[in-house]
Amino acid sequence: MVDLSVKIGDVEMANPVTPASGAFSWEYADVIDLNRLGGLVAKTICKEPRLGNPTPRMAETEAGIIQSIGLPGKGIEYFIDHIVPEYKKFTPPLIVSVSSESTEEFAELARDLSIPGVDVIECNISCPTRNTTGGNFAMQSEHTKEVVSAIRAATDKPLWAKLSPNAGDIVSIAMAAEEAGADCLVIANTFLSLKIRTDNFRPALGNKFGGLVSPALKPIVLRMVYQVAKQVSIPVIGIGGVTKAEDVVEYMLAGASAVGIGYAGFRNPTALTAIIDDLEAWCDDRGIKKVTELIGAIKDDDMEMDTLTAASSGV
Amino acid sequence: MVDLSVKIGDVEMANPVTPASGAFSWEYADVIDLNRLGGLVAKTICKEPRLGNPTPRMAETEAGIIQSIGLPGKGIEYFIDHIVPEYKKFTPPLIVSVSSESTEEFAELARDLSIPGVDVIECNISCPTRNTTGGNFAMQSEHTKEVVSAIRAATDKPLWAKLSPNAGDIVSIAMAAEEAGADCLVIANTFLSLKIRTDNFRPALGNKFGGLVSPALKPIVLRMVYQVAKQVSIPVIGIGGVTKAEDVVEYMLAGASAVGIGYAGFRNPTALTAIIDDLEAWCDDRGIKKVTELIGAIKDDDMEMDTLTAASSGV
Amino acid sequence: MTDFVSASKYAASPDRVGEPDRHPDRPAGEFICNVLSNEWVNGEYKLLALETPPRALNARAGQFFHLLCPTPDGAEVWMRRPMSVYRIDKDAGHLQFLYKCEGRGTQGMALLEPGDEFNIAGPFGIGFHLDPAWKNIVVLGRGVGLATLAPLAQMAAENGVHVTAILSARSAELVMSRDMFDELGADVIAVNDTDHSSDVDNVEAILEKLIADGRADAFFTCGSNRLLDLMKRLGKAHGVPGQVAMEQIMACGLGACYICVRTFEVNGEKILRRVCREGPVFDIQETVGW
Amino acid sequence: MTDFVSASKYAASPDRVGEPDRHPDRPAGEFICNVLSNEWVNGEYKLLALETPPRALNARAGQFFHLLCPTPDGAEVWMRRPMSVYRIDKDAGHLQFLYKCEGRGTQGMALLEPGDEFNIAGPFGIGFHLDPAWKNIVVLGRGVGLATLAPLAQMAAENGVHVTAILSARSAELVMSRDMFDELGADVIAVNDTDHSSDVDNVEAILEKLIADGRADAFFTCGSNRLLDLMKRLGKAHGVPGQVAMEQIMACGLGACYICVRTFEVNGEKILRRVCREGPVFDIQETVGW
Ligand SMILES: Cc1cc2nc3c(=O)[nH]c(=O)nc-3n(C[C@H](O)[C@H](O)[C@H](O)COP(=O)(O)OP(=O)(O)OC[C@H]3O[C@@H](n4cnc5c(N)ncnc54)[C@H](O)[C@@H]3O)c2cc1C
Ligand SMILES: Cc1cc2nc3c(=O)[nH]c(=O)nc-3n(C[C@H](O)[C@H](O)[C@H](O)COP(=O)(O)OP(=O)(O)OC[C@H]3O[C@@H](n4cnc5c(N)ncnc54)[C@H](O)[C@@H]3O)c2cc1C
Ligand SMILES: Cc1cc2nc3c(=O)[nH]c(=O)nc-3n(C[C@H](O)[C@H](O)[C@H](O)COP(=O)(O)O)c2cc1C
Ligand SMILES: Cc1cc2nc3c(=O)[nH]c(=O)nc-3n(C[C@H](O)[C@H](O)[C@H](O)COP(=O)(O)O)c2cc1C
Ligand code: FES
Ligand code: FES
Repeated sequence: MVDLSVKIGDVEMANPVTPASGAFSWEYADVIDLNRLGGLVAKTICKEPRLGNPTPRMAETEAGIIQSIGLPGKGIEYFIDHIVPEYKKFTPPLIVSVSSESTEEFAELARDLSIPGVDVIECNISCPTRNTTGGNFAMQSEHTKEVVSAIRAATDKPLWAKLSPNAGDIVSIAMAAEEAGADCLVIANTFLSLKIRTDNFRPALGNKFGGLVSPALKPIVLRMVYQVAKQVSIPVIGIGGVTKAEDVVEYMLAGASAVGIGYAGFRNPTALTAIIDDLEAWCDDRGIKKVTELIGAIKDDDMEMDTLTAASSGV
Repeated sequence: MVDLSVKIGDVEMANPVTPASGAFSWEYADVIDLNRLGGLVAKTICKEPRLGNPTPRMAETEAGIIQSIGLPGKGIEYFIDHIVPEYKKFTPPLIVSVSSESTEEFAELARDLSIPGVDVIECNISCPTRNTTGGNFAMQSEHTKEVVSAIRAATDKPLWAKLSPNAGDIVSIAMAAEEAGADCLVIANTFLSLKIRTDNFRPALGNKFGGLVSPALKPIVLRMVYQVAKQVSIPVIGIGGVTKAEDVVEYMLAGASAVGIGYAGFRNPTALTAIIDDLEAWCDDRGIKKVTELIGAIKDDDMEMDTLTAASSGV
Repeated sequence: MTDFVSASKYAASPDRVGEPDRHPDRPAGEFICNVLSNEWVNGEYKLLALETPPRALNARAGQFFHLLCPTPDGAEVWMRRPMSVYRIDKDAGHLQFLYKCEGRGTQGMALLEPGDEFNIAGPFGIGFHLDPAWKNIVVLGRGVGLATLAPLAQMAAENGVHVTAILSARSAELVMSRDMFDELGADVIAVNDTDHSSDVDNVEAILEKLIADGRADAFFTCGSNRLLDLMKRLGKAHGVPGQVAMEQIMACGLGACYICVRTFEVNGEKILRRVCREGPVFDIQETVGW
Repeated sequence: MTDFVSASKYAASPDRVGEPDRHPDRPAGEFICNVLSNEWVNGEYKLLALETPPRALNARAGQFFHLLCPTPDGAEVWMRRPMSVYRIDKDAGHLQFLYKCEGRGTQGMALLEPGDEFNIAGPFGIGFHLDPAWKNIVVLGRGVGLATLAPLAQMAAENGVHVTAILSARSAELVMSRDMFDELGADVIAVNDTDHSSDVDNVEAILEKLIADGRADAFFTCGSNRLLDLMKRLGKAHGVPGQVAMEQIMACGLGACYICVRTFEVNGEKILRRVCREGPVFDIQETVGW
């Protein structure tokens, strides 16, 4: 039977399947066994309590949803006192996601969350719905470097940086995050989007803009993971459109060490554990002994086939 | 009956529905009446003959296709002698799309195509599949400004600039193109993507990367059109995921003066004229007298509703 | 999308009718049920009856399931749709939903035929609560709200609590669930818009009378903001406690995503609560109208 | 996706059976046809019969239609699938396709039932050409290639041209379309892998004999690269002209997108041609093997 375990830096995970921040909570224990997951990823927390964005917070689109939650939460104190203990009832490593609009506060958050029980600090520097312009640190390499450096200085915990698919040059931003001391890159957050209702001419979401979430986007994020994994030496976690075991394989072939899953868990509350089962079966069927063999195993060395030769071989 | 005509600068179009470059040719006259279209948009032409990219050039994805054609063509001389005359058998304005990797050649192309019969020169500064890094002028404002300025200096024809959705800051790039003298912004080209086959671990396309095309992407491009239209004073044409009349309306509400359609014409060869029929009926049903009333008509002035008030009104 | 996006074995993960329950102690699950019937109740509503795995039948009145609706048109329905349990028959292993055919999800549901499979997740949320001290309750519902309130009548009957049900509708023909309330021994008062008996004034008079007669130990409502406001006002004036089932667009249904929030007022302070987790049943006095 | 992404009236744009032809002079169209039957021919192939608007019946042997396949699994099939016309019955208004059930598109097609609607676009491409000077032709096909070659027999019969058909298959049971060739008066030679009669050597011997007997004024093939190479070699050696129908993945089917290119060699120069527009039928001598 295949060994599904993976290591993200020093963090050991039983398998490469984790939930995506904000689309998961310990409450999923009502339907699945959380101890089977590769990791537990908490919803992004901010320092002070926040209400989040106006409703409606979600609308269906042609192929997926747009959503704009706006990082509601009860602040870091409540989080440490009440939410961390909920997650510590389960065994997988706890990844805590933080967000702020200032570098200093980001560092404070990381420092204050460097407590026993927290295994990883993920800095969400890419939330497109925190404010309406969609601007965030991960849009520019300099800002990324600055904020990740500050957070790095504030904590000894493993530090993961969640990047934005809205950035034009994800590779430079990834390299900036690596240079600044990130231990892993999480690619990616949601795509800033807009839906306008043609019945009343109004934006479909209370916050106007929202993040698009859809299996349709997987090829874009996969390309980013591939490009980044070729350039950095820290691990990459792929997030975007994973709904089946083959998608996990595809991300790993592109260079990801693990994946995160959001939407699929809405559609099928049992999706995450089902995908783990399927991944195991998929590897076993092919005699793959360790799932880590798949990381970066894309066969692309001989891709420079010339056009005429390629087109003489037909379908 | 609604007046569907729109003006893009000085270019008069019978309606806001045009085909998208590369997904259309005069050969569509086999199935639809080309004289009904708002414009005729030729496939991007390069100066010298090009074979284009290795096959396979297309693969289906979860929700759409990725494709990588690589701008094959017989060069500008053949284009002027044989292809322009094919289009001139029809009445709508002819939009000619050009591409190059050098600023000088781009200007030469524009100059050489400034001939009678050509109504608009569209500079495709955003083709993601021309070379494998996906780099192109429209990824950066400075490059955009430089190349559009050079083209502007070379032609008196109306000049449209086709932008890239892979750019991080589309608004700055749009403003650069406007400043450089573009008469219209075409938003957007395709999203750089990758698909890896899990049966043989190889990229699904001969060129490795391809451009993702899918109705699922409409909310992203719509957001870009909305953001850009608020900032520039030249017209914007929205391209991405239009498959029905309501999508045309949505783009116009966001600020577009017209739309381009690619994928829908593959799926339904009669899609473009069907959408024109539907748009007319849609406007008539609502008593809209001129389709131009829809441009930028999104109701977003009062969008700053506070969270608690919004969430007390429920569904 | 089901199989294209999902691998073959993926679909096997939810629990199925007839298979042993692999997780008997989980409060909720994802279940593949068998459709028994799916008939029109009137021109707008259908009643869906399912055979479900036993665990799904632990649902209480006021709780809901999250339904993976089939496509009405060849395109995906990307999100589940929440529906209250309408009737639970533990002995037969049946569960019913009463639903209004509105948009794509419910139009897709309307296509289900006997023998089809249907994927439901739940039961989720907090249902209605009956205080042992209450002997007489008043249930006031309108439209689709009746679907949510109906199982409360079942619960009341099981607990020996008397129900007065005021059923409001646009016209007399559209009054739903009357039979079910009748059958369960409720006093039924049907009001409608056609003869103006459903006007707030008239319903207020009915409620005042019930309070005066000692028939209103608690109020329950769903489906109309106007009627909620009325019960809130009268409940406050006369000290009658009340519960309301509320709606909001949902994604996860489990409390994770914070998409389904609504505003409530608790001790003078406005706060947000998740309809799927802290609700869908809330204290009437804590609701905030608009 | 059909209706969700398309507005109500949108779907009305293709031409339908029974309606007057709005564009009689267009060479191709988008047609909504009625499924008459869709039966298994053997374990891998199905035969689909459609009632179509008259214009669709102008298709010639070797031309293809681009088919909007239904979903096999609830998810969209995003692109059309090209299929050669298998049989055209102008009098009855029927069109047939013979197809191999492979991936999602053809699996979706396999679900079509009599009475269903099916959206097809075409006829596209350049079909087979019969030179008036040719009295005897040789048709060599294998597997799905037979579907493409079969209507050529019909065309030959109509033009008084004699056909020798060499039908190759893995096993004797899988030889398809034999009846159709028989019926149209062709001499049929069936060869298969089981008894090695389909080996290139044997087929070569058969072809040599036909050439020697003056029964091979032209060659036609489809479905096997190995057999194409053989005909190319023999055709070149003996001066027998030949045509081959080729395949490539397609998007537009009309010549616009350049997705369907393949390499050809013309006057010593390698060039790309679009299978959908310059083909799918090409001069055998211009093909390039791999
Ligand atoms: C806890 C709960 C229990 C419910 N119980 C029932 C029930 O028993 N019977 C019943 O008929 N309906 C019930 N609803 C409402 C039902 O969920 C919606 O009618 C349904 O989701 C609409 O889906 P659609 O695809 O048909 O419509 P859509 O096209 O999605 O939307 C049509 C209309 O329904 C509204 N709507 C969409 N989603 C929801 C939602 N989650 N909640 C409320 N309104 C929504 C939209 O704003 C729109 O006005 C319940 C809702 C909740 C939250
Ligand atoms: C002009 C033309 C005529 C054809 N006529 C017939 C016919 O009469 N009967 C028949 O059974 N098949 C025919 N084909 C092949 C048919 O188009 C493919 O088998 C079909 O598209 C596969 O679709 P799918 O969804 O089942 O498979 P997919 O899952 O899309 O692919 C399965 C396999 O089919 C190959 N394939 C995919 N698309 C094409 C394509 N456009 N052409 C060739 N191979 C493809 C893929 O590379 C893959 O190996 C023809 C192809 C062309 C180009
Ligand atoms: C409702 C919702 C809320 C989200 N909230 C957060 C969040 O708080 N922090 C974060 O880093 N990402 C958040 N995301 C993004 C997801 O973590 C993930 O990046 C995205 O959904 C793409 O993955 P998917 O395609 O598997 O859904 C959220 C996504 C959704 C759908
Ligand atoms: C096969 C194909 C070829 C394309 N070729 C070009 C091209 O030559 N020039 C160009 O500017 N855009 C090209 N595009 C992009 C389209 O013009 C358009 O921007 C894109 O398809 C998005 O629109 P859609 O969602 O309506 O398809 C091509 C797209 C496709 C699918
Ligand atoms: S629907 Fe996700 S928190 Fe309620
Ligand atoms: S399929 Fe588009 S050119 Fe052939």
